[in-house]
Amino acid sequence: MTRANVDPTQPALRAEGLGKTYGAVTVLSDVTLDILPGEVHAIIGENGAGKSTLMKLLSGHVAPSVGRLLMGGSAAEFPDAAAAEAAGVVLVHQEILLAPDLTVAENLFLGRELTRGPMVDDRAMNRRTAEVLASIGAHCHPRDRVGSLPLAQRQLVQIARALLEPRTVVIFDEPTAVLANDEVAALLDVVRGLRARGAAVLYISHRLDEVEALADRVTVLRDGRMIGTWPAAGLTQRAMADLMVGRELGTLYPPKRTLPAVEPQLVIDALSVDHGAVQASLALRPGEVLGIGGMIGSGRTELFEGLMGLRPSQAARITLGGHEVTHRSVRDWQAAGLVYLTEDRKGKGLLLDEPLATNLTLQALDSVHPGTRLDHAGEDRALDRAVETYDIRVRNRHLSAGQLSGGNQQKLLLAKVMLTDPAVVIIDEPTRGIDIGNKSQIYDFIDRLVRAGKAVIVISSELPELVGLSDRVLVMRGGRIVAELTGDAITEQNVVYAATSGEGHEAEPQGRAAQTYA
Amino acid sequence: QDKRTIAVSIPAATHGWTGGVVYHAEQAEKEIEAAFPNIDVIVKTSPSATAQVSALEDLSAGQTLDALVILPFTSEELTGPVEQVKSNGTYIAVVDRGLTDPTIQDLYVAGDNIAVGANTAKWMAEKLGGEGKIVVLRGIPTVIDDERIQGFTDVMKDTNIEILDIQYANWNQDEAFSLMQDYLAKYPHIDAVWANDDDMLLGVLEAVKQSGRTEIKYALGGNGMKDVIEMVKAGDPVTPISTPYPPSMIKSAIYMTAAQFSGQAPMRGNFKLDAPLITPENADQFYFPDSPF
Amino acid sequence: MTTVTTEIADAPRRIRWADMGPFIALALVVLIGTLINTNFATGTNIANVVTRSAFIAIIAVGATFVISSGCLDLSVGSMMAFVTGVMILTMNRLEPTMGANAILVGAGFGLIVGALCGLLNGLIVTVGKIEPFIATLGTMGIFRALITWMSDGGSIPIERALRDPYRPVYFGNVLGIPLPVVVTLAVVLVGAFILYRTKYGRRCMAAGSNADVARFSGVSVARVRTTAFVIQGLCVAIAAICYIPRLGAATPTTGQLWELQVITAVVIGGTLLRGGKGRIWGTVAGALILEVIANLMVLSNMVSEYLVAAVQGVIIILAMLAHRFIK
Amino acid sequence: MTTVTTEIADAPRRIRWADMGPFIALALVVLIGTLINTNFATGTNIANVVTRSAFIAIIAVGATFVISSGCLDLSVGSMMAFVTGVMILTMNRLEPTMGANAILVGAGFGLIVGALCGLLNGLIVTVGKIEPFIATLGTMGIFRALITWMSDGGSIPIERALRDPYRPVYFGNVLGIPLPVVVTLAVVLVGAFILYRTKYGRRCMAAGSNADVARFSGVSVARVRTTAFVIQGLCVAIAAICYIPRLGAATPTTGQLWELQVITAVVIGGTLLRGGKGRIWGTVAGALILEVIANLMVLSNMVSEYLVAAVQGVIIILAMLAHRFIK
Ligand SMILES: Nc1ncnc2c1ncn2[C@@H]1O[C@H](COP(=O)(O)OP(=O)(O)OP(=O)(O)O)[C@@H](O)[C@H]1O
Ligand SMILES: Nc1ncnc2c1ncn2[C@@H]1O[C@H](COP(=O)(O)OP(=O)(O)OP(=O)(O)O)[C@@H](O)[C@H]1O
Ligand SMILES: [Mg+2]
Ligand SMILES: [Mg+2]
Repeated sequence: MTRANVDPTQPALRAEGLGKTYGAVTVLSDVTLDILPGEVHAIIGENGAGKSTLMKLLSGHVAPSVGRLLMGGSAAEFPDAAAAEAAGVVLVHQEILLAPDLTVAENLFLGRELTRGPMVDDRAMNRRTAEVLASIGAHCHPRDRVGSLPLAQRQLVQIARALLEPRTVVIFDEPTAVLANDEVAALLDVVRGLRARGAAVLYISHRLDEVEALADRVTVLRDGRMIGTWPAAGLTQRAMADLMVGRELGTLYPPKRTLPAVEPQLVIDALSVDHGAVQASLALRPGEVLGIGGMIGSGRTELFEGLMGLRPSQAARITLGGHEVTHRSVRDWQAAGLVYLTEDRKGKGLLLDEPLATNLTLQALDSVHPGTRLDHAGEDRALDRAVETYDIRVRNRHLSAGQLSGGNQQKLLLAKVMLTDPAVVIIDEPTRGIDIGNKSQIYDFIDRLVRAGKAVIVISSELPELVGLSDRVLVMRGGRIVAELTGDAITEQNVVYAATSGEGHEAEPQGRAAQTYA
Repeated sequence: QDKRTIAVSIPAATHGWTGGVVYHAEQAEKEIEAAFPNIDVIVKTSPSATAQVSALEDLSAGQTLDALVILPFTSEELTGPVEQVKSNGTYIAVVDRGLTDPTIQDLYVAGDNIAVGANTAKWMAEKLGGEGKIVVLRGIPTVIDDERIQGFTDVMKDTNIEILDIQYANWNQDEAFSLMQDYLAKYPHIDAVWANDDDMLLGVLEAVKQSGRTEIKYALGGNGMKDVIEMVKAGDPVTPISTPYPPSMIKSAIYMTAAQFSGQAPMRGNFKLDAPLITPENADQFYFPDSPF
Repeated sequence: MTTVTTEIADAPRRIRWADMGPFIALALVVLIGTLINTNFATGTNIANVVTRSAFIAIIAVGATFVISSGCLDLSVGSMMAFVTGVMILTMNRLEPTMGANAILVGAGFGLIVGALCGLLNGLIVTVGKIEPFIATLGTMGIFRALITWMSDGGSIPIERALRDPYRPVYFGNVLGIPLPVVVTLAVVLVGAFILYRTKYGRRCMAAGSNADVARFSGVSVARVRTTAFVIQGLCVAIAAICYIPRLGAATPTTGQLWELQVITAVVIGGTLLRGGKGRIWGTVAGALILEVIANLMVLSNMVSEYLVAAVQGVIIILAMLAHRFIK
Repeated sequence: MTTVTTEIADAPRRIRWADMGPFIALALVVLIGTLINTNFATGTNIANVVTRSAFIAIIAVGATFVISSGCLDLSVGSMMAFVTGVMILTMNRLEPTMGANAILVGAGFGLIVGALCGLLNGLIVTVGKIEPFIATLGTMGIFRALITWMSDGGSIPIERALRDPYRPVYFGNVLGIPLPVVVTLAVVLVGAFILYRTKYGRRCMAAGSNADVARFSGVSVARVRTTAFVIQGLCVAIAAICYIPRLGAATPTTGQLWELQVITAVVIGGTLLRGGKGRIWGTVAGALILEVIANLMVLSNMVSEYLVAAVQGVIIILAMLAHRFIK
């Protein structure tokens, strides 16, 4: 597609009176929206506001209950996602949707394989895949099996899949939630490139800095309704947040605490994890938030999954509360008061087909149900408490976990892990997909935990969060812990520098990342 | 004249011989119902002992049976259930395998599986002059198979004939073919083969033919399958005999039972079918070109 | 805002039509049976059919656990034959010294053997990490060979002296309800309690629904699955205890192809073959459907004996289709 | 940048040890065979074993498609018997007018019947939306009943006049390679080409790996799966064509329990039973492993005839374990 035959005043895609109801529940009503070619149009709103639902309606993944779509002035109907793609509208999902057993290239070209005669042309597809991957800054190989890739790489593969062909409308639903800084920066460049080529881009993100840096116009959704559309130029991040939430927001991060000088609660000595971490050592004190920074693929998730016994690993010595830990399984750790919250809520966190209460109590079955029988009343009470504490927006307690919005799933996952009443919590990407209004609630919650003498490890790819929350930061690179930052040394620049500099790494990503958050 | 019901319970047609049983039972049903309008014959097949017990319950639950003709899967398992049926005054005719309590049987048409094995063994031992090496294929692990093998090995014990090997081929032509190929690979010299059943014999012959081995003097089966009797009639040098174990014994039993009700001929007692050798001379008596078996 | 969201709508649980499928299919089959054959709806016939379905139903309750937890057990039919054989041999051995008490001791021993057989399957699958289909196909061969070997290819009958005292276990009744039906009910109630009302049941479903999520939630998937196989083994042993007085012997063909019937009953009952959803009562309906169809085949004279299997196949497919359309 | 990435794209494919599992297991079994029995490694024996494994191997190639696409087919054994029966009847009917050409026409007709049987399975599964396990269990009963009915429970032999011209198809050879082996090779090569080198193969794996993803990528999962069943039907018909000259008849026992052997071969070969990954060459290794084990059971004198099935079960489990450890 070239810019020449695009009329910038004629909407590439127009929604008229779009609405969606599930049973008796209306999750989206009366949305009328123009998406112009050559603009980046951001959609913001709280968790459960209906953003993902709207995107699914626009891209043929879900059929609207009322309303219609127009493309280039004439009515468009998408019976399924493939039809929408054929018309030039593509959605990059909030959740990963790829075939795990196929390679990266096979996934990218699924349904539109290149052929030479009767044969698929793997050479050409691999080459083209490598180009697209490089253009968005992904580091995986066209022949890698998707199931073996880390979450962030899978997200990049999804993005690459959407960008393989020229598109009229590209919709990104929280594309950066699982990405770290350098990937984010590369992706923002890609989005700008799309805009420059005249594509219409719809962009959902809870990282308002990205929205500010990128968007031409901003549409705000609240409780399934459209609040309005504004040009981005006049909107500050704070103004956007206020529009989303409908009230004034306080400060995001709690004030830093003073650390008591006590013996460490958790000591890890030389833990190595297969295909992950190398000889990692760390100590965690009660009352402390320890941040773990690093780029994607630096082995942060692997290190802690190894610690939990979820991956093959070897350690010289690990102690918890002064006692050596010899047998490491999630169950044993939990009994000793340590829990880990996964970054992959869909694959490893929640049973998507099961009801909320079942998910909530799965990890804490023994404490929620002290007797032999399941205590359904107690379970319902626990759900009520969790809904209140974590502000989970659900309209019906019989929904299955998969029917919650992404952010609300994340809150449910947090509630599930916290139900075990742990003394040490390891949270991998605590606010992934959570809206700005709720973020501070989760930060406060972590603050309260450590003030009560518990200890928290936060693994985060979101630099402001890492810096704003941590008392101490360890930075990983290539599976090793390469830096420890304390006090005033905890800055975004220092984290980025430690995560990227050194042998084997070119300095370029650092520059780009620093630039994004400057 | 009141209506009489004869129920016939037999194994399902899972291999050649039971297929023959089903065929003859259905023939008998047609013929008798045509000949005696007051007699209703119901033929039911069952794939297992458990299913056969169920079928007996089903048949006797809704109606009073005047007679039951049964070819039991196994003696032990069916004795109790048949006794149950008898307690309603039903006339019981048992075919092939006798019940463990013979007093239940009003009529018993017996096949003699031990004789099938023993007669074949005697003939083979005599022809081989009491010397030689042979291999044996057996069927599905059941009483019939067990009795035949027992009859055969008991006779062979008193000779100098060495049984090189006995393995299961499940009364299946294919498995018999494979097994015979393997026997041939394993033993450089085999004087004779006994396949315990004509279905398996066909597989054996094919394997021998393919191997081109000529030292095998005899390959014998049993049951009197149509194709094998044709070979006997033609004076085949390798398969000059068979032993009858005619599936038509079910038909005989049904006829005898029907005779009971047509009023003229009370039938009680045991009728033992012998297992005489089928030779080129008498083969015509055992040849039924229209039978599927 | 907060008040709105915390007050979760406590909408009454809807009756799920989808879950009624197996019962509707059962009703349909029974209705057809009543229409085409007058002997079908007689008390004795119904009692016979229900009593008989006890074996498959009891084993299928165990299979519901195994399948919900994300596995499959093809060895149940052979295991049934093996356990039956071991029990009869034990009872026969003990009879001279203990008399009728040999039945009790033998049954207890059978339960232990059943549990151990299940444990073997479970360990091969979980510790050996072998696809359940292959692992249990292997043990299916093993159990079948063992019973063939124990019976020398013939049969293992129970002592005459034990027949009469043992008889009521299949042919007796409590307040008019046949004993095997009582046993089945007990097994089903206990099974439903474990699957729906205990922590183990939760973990079982979680393991089948998404093994990774279960692992990350501290559920030992291996232990849960092994336990499911042990439950399966116990159910097989219970079925064997009820089975012996009916036929009085174990043979190498006992329980042949029951694994297919069991799995069919479970799946017709609405349990997902890929795990994560178990329907104990549906399983029982499934077992009854199979038995009623077999019964109708015997009662009606419409099809050639050669074609019985075909008609059964067609009816099963039609029942599943009907069930699908009701959804 | 572009030069760098194209270099990555063309990097040589790494040898994956995990994928070598079935071949290593085969080599192991053959090695053990050679060691424990001197008759094993003789030319005739090897030729026999390899030729015999042709049927299972050919059918298992089709099963690899069905399983990769996320389904299962339990009806292959019965379908094989049914197709064999239909082909023989056709050939016999045509023989008086066409002579030996009846074989060709009959074979062609068999291919059509096989494809239609596969289509039936496919449509029941995809249009009827019935769990493949149940759907094909139903058609398994149907096909088996049809062959029993066609043969009146006896056997359907091929005309004497056709035996000799047809015989070479099983017993003949090309340059010393038995014809069934040549046919197997052809089927495997075509199968591997379709599964690994065509769009259809890609989509088949995608449908098995994640049906939802395939669907929204514009892949018609129903069509892909139906096609897989048709391929399975064609493979069954090809196996039937090679099978007839071997014994010259179809009986109700033809192909009995082959479905289990076929699935075992596929899984031993490294294909995932849950779909998404297919290994055609591994499947062939799996079929050979099964046949070699059966052969060794007969050649060696170590086990009682009663226990053969047990030893086979143990060996299959051990082979899978070995294969696991190699990984
Ligand atoms: N299948 C469904 N059945 C019932 N309710 C549903 C279903 N799918 C989504 N919903 C509801 O629709 C609402 C909007 O969800 P949506 O995923 O669009 O939110 P979102 O704005 O994308 O939120 P987030 O920022 O958390 O991703 C939620 O309350 C969710 O529970
Ligand atoms: N997380 C788990 N994963 C797997 N099995 C479990 C788990 N927790 C308990 N079990 C097992 O489930 C069964 C019932 O669980 P329950 O929690 O009632 O037992 P428990 O007495 O609490 O066990 P424990 O004292 O070992 O925690 C027991 O056999 C127990 O060993
Ligand atoms: Mg969303
Ligand atoms: Mg991570």
